[in-house]
Amino acid sequence: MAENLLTQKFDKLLVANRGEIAVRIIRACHELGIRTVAVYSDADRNAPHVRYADEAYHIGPSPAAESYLRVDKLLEVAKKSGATAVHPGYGFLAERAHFAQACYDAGIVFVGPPPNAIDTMGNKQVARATAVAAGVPVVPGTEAGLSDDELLTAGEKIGFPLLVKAAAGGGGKGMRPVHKAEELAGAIAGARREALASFGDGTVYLEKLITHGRHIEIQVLADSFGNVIHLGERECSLQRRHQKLVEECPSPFADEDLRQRMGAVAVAAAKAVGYVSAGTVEFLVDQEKNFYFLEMNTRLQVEHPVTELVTGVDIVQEMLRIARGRKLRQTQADIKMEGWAIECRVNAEDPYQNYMPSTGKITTMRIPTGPGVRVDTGVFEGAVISPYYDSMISKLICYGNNRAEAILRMRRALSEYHILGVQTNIPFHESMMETHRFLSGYFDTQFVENEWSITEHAYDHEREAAIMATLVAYEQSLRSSQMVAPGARDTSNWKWLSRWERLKR
Amino acid sequence: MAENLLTQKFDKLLVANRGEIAVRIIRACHELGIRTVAVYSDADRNAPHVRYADEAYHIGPSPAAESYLRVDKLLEVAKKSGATAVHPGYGFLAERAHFAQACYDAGIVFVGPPPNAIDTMGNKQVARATAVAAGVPVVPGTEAGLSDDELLTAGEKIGFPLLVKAAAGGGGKGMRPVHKAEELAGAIAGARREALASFGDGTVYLEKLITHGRHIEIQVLADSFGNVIHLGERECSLQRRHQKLVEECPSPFADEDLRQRMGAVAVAAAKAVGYVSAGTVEFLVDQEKNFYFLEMNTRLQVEHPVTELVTGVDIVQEMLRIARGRKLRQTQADIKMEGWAIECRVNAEDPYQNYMPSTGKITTMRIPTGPGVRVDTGVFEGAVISPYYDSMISKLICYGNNRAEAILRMRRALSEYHILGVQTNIPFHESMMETHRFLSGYFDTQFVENEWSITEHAYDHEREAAIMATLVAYEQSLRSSQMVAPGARDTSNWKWLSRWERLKR
Amino acid sequence: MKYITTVNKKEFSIELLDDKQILVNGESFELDFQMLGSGGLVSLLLNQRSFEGAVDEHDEGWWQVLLRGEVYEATVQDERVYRLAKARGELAADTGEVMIKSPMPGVIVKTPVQVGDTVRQGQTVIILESMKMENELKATRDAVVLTVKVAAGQAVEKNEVLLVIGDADAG
Amino acid sequence: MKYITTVNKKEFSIELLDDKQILVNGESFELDFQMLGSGGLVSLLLNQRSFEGAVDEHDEGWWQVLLRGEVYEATVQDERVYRLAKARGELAADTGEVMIKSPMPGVIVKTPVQVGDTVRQGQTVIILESMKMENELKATRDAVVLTVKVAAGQAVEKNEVLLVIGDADAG
Repeated sequence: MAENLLTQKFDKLLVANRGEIAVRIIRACHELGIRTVAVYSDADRNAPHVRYADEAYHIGPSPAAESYLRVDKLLEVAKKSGATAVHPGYGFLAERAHFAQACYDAGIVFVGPPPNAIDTMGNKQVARATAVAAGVPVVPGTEAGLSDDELLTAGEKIGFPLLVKAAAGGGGKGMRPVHKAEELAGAIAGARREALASFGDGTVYLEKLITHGRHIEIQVLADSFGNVIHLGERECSLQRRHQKLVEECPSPFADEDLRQRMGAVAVAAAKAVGYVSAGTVEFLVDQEKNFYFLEMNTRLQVEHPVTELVTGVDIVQEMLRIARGRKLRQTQADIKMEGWAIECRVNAEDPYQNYMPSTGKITTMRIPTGPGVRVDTGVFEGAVISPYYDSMISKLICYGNNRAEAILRMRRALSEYHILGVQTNIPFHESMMETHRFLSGYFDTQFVENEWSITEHAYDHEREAAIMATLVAYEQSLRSSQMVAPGARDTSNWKWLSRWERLKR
Repeated sequence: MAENLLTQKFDKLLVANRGEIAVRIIRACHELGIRTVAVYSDADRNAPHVRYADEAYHIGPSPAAESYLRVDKLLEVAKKSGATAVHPGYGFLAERAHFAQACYDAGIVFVGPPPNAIDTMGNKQVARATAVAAGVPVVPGTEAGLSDDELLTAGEKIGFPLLVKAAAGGGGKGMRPVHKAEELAGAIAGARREALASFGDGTVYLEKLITHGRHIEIQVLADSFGNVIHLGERECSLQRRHQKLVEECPSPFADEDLRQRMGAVAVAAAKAVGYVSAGTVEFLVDQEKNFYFLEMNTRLQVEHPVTELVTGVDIVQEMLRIARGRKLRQTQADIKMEGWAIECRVNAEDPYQNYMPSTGKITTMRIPTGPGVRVDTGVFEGAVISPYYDSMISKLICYGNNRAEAILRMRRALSEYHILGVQTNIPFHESMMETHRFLSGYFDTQFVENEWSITEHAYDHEREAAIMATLVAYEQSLRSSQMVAPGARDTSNWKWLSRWERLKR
Repeated sequence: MKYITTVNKKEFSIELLDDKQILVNGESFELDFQMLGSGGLVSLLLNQRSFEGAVDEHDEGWWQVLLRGEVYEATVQDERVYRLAKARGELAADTGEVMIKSPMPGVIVKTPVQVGDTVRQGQTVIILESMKMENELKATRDAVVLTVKVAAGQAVEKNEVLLVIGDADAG
Repeated sequence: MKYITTVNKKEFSIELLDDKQILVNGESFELDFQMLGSGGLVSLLLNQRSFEGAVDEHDEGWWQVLLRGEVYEATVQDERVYRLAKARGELAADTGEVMIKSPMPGVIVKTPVQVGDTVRQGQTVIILESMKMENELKATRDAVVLTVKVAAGQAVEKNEVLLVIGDADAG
């Protein structure tokens, strides 16, 4: 039995999260007959997770620090509602050991790993040491807590390019690549500033930057009886500012040998920390297929669906079963990868303006459907995208018998996906799905930032765009100038009439 | 080579249909890089198939007879647009040999079987004779064209219960079950009347009614080189007035032995008519697992998605490949059935008022998403459901590793599915997914009509319903009596304000 | 505000105390009610239990609520109006005339009943063909046929009154 | 009605003959245009070719069209207005002041430029922190910094003007 981890049957679970992942967890519970309790901030009263759950409790103002990060309020709701388990999702409190511990102390099942596993993997330096001890290869670098001067000297030793990373960091926050010695001081300052803002801790360290490295990660599942298996790899090299944008399973770069070698190492890493539940070990893989341990995410991953589609394993349901004290249903031999899945993260951001986050009300939303298409989303028509939370509002996942089929399906689905009222990066994805480098599978973690630009492309439909803008402008001028003769309406073929009618209704 | 069937490469295809199946075909073309040409009647200018296609042509007024059934207009559009292939979908001209022939004569690829195969299977009597000749078991009955008196005598011989069926019939139109001799005359009259109205042909015949029979069908794929395989069975016993409501793959009643025996017979039937493309052989299966040939549908079937999910074969894409003159990519040995899929047909009809068709404008539509959920639909928010076409507006298909998982997922998805503005049979499906007989898999083609009632259930939430109705009525009275104090708005928690604002915008 | 709301013949006395408190048959509940858009979709949190439903007024004072896969018919009346109505025995219950309307455009196939016939609830009174199918319209309660406004072969519009039933003495 | 519409610096002269005919740079097209709902979604059939797009006016006279995965910036002007403007050399082209607005609420991290500085298109002029990320706001064209309205550490609202650039002589 893992230390300070309670695993037992439960029939009511509190979802300590919001957005698409809260919906994803509620759906899994619904499919397992587990009743669900949602929590919401002022901004989220009408959010789908509140409407899909069996119960919903308001826990405070919109800022996460006053709602979704309030352990006391969450435990109070669990007590009040009689929920005997908590799923943290990702982000927020998912990788905070004190929350897992608080659940344990309150006699509540925490759907995740034991606190000490979170702690160990949460601290980059300890994680690194643990990995080394378990025989997991790591990237050369410094320990944390050095002064700026010490870091500058260490930088020279490691050599450039290198990375400045926040000790408490994650998701690329407080991370800076440095290519020349003279850039180092500025990068350290910037990283410290961002780390302080994000984690209240400005401690940073240095790490050798593997050029043309790929980000490939291994999904692991571990039960509370010490059984650990892996569900193969995910290719996550398409990133911007270390934020993943497109993920796929399997990786076009990995072969069966690399898969098994990485899988074995990932399982070893998980075992080294007495891991339980679903987790992900992230690796940096160089051109020669050497791989280095980056970090272990001790939680459910945003991109888990691509693995679900290819392995047929419902990862969220497995997490719940494991937390209920069940043994893993699958052995490593049972895990077969079939077909190909790709996920595009739809963010509320403007790809034409340096991916600036975009806020506002979603006026129109049309979700793609049909064969091989899955959408996980937490927004809806009429939803307001606020600046309080992450800009990732939806995940579009497409499956095919092979990579080409998956890509063609993704193109089709993207062309059907309309989200109006806020800017989204859907055009980024449509353009990426046409890019030769992506199609050929030859890309690395630097590709999006350094070698690719969405604005490169041919604008094939300027004339049609001009006509659309002109006709809408014309229609608007008609309305504003009240030139709408009731008689004209019936005969006119232009549908601004229906719109007009709608406005009057 | 099949007679009067053209198979060759094409890059632009005309979709001679509307609604969800037109969208389904356009998606498959999109995924294969084939350009698409849509046609639309007055009622369908804004329909998704018009918006998803590369080109769209108006072909006439709303009644199908003046638009979607006009062979001359369709061929004219094909010529004008340069489309060198036509996909008929299902319904409309899909099983009209003269249309397939007209395409052939015009040098256009018809994505379907040769005209003579359609003819043979289209006439119940000839189909029956062909089946018998091919060694396919059939249900005892009379030939068509007998006088009422002759039918009355024949009825006595066959014995009751029996079925009165229209020779030109299909989909249960012009079909009547008769349980006592004295009901026969009336049933014949009713069937003739309905057959005349539906097909302009009042010819009927009699057939023994197999009690507790199940409707199980076999999906076949045949290329133009004589290769024929089957993709296993579909369970379609849940019907009302011989209209399928729920289909699943595999059948909870079929074992591997029955599957292979039925598959072999279906392949034989297809070969007997020189079949090419996707087709379906429908069987009636009795409790002792004897099966009888009902008919062969020489077209794509509404319920094809459940087979796609379980076999991994994209049936529409395969139809297109076959029509392009390619050999089948799969042999029978390649076809593996994995997991379980269920389809619920969402019809615009009122399950609480004898399934009366419902027309009107869809004011709100929320489509279920997430793992294991597929929706094929041709409607959208704002769409008007007209009386001109079929009432089936959407198909909800759920997949799981086994039947229980698929059912639980379907329950979850149905609870998320909202279509407001018209009545739908979603409540029927939600109730069916809770029914013991369905869960246990013990049902036959009579179950829905004779042994089951949606109104049987417990109304668990009368109080909440009363509160909802009251609060909406209250809100409405506030609005109508203009009691909206601008000041009140900001403070009030009731969201009629946003609605109010929207109305004013 | 106080209302008397009837659902499936059950009466609920509902009093809105404020926008967070409601009295139902004297019992107090914590409440958060939201209308989502203009399509009739509503979200109700009642003592923290979450209910999503669709509310539609399909006739003056008659409401239809779709909730957790079941359809509830409801009448909502201001308490004072309700008392008056009750006093005059004019509740929107099983009394008075009922108009059997055409739920959609179609053609009348058969009118199996004549004026004066006694019909029982659920008995077929009109056969209407639409979408190429014959649909049977049934009496919504036990009553007497007061008027038959259509004949076989006649084309009818949506919501057109086809037949009126009621009590023998009425009409 | 005749319009001069500019997309990506290309000019189109667009004349609406009737609701089925349109002249684009003198060339005639068959047209069927539909606005779908009120969200800006439109469907255009141009000589039977089908285009679905989203049209949004993000500033007076400035339109954004999302079409087949690409975003087009367009200005639409009545022909007469256009001629006048041209005569006065006041086209909504690359002249005049440009206000750099905050695309969302956030906190200013850094203002790397001062009044009087010459900036090139794409040069970073403000660093704004929002959604826990640092976002660089860039100059939309070559110009001179006319005003800097914010300082590091300052919280700003959506659409708040942070900085104004323009021609040296202007402002």
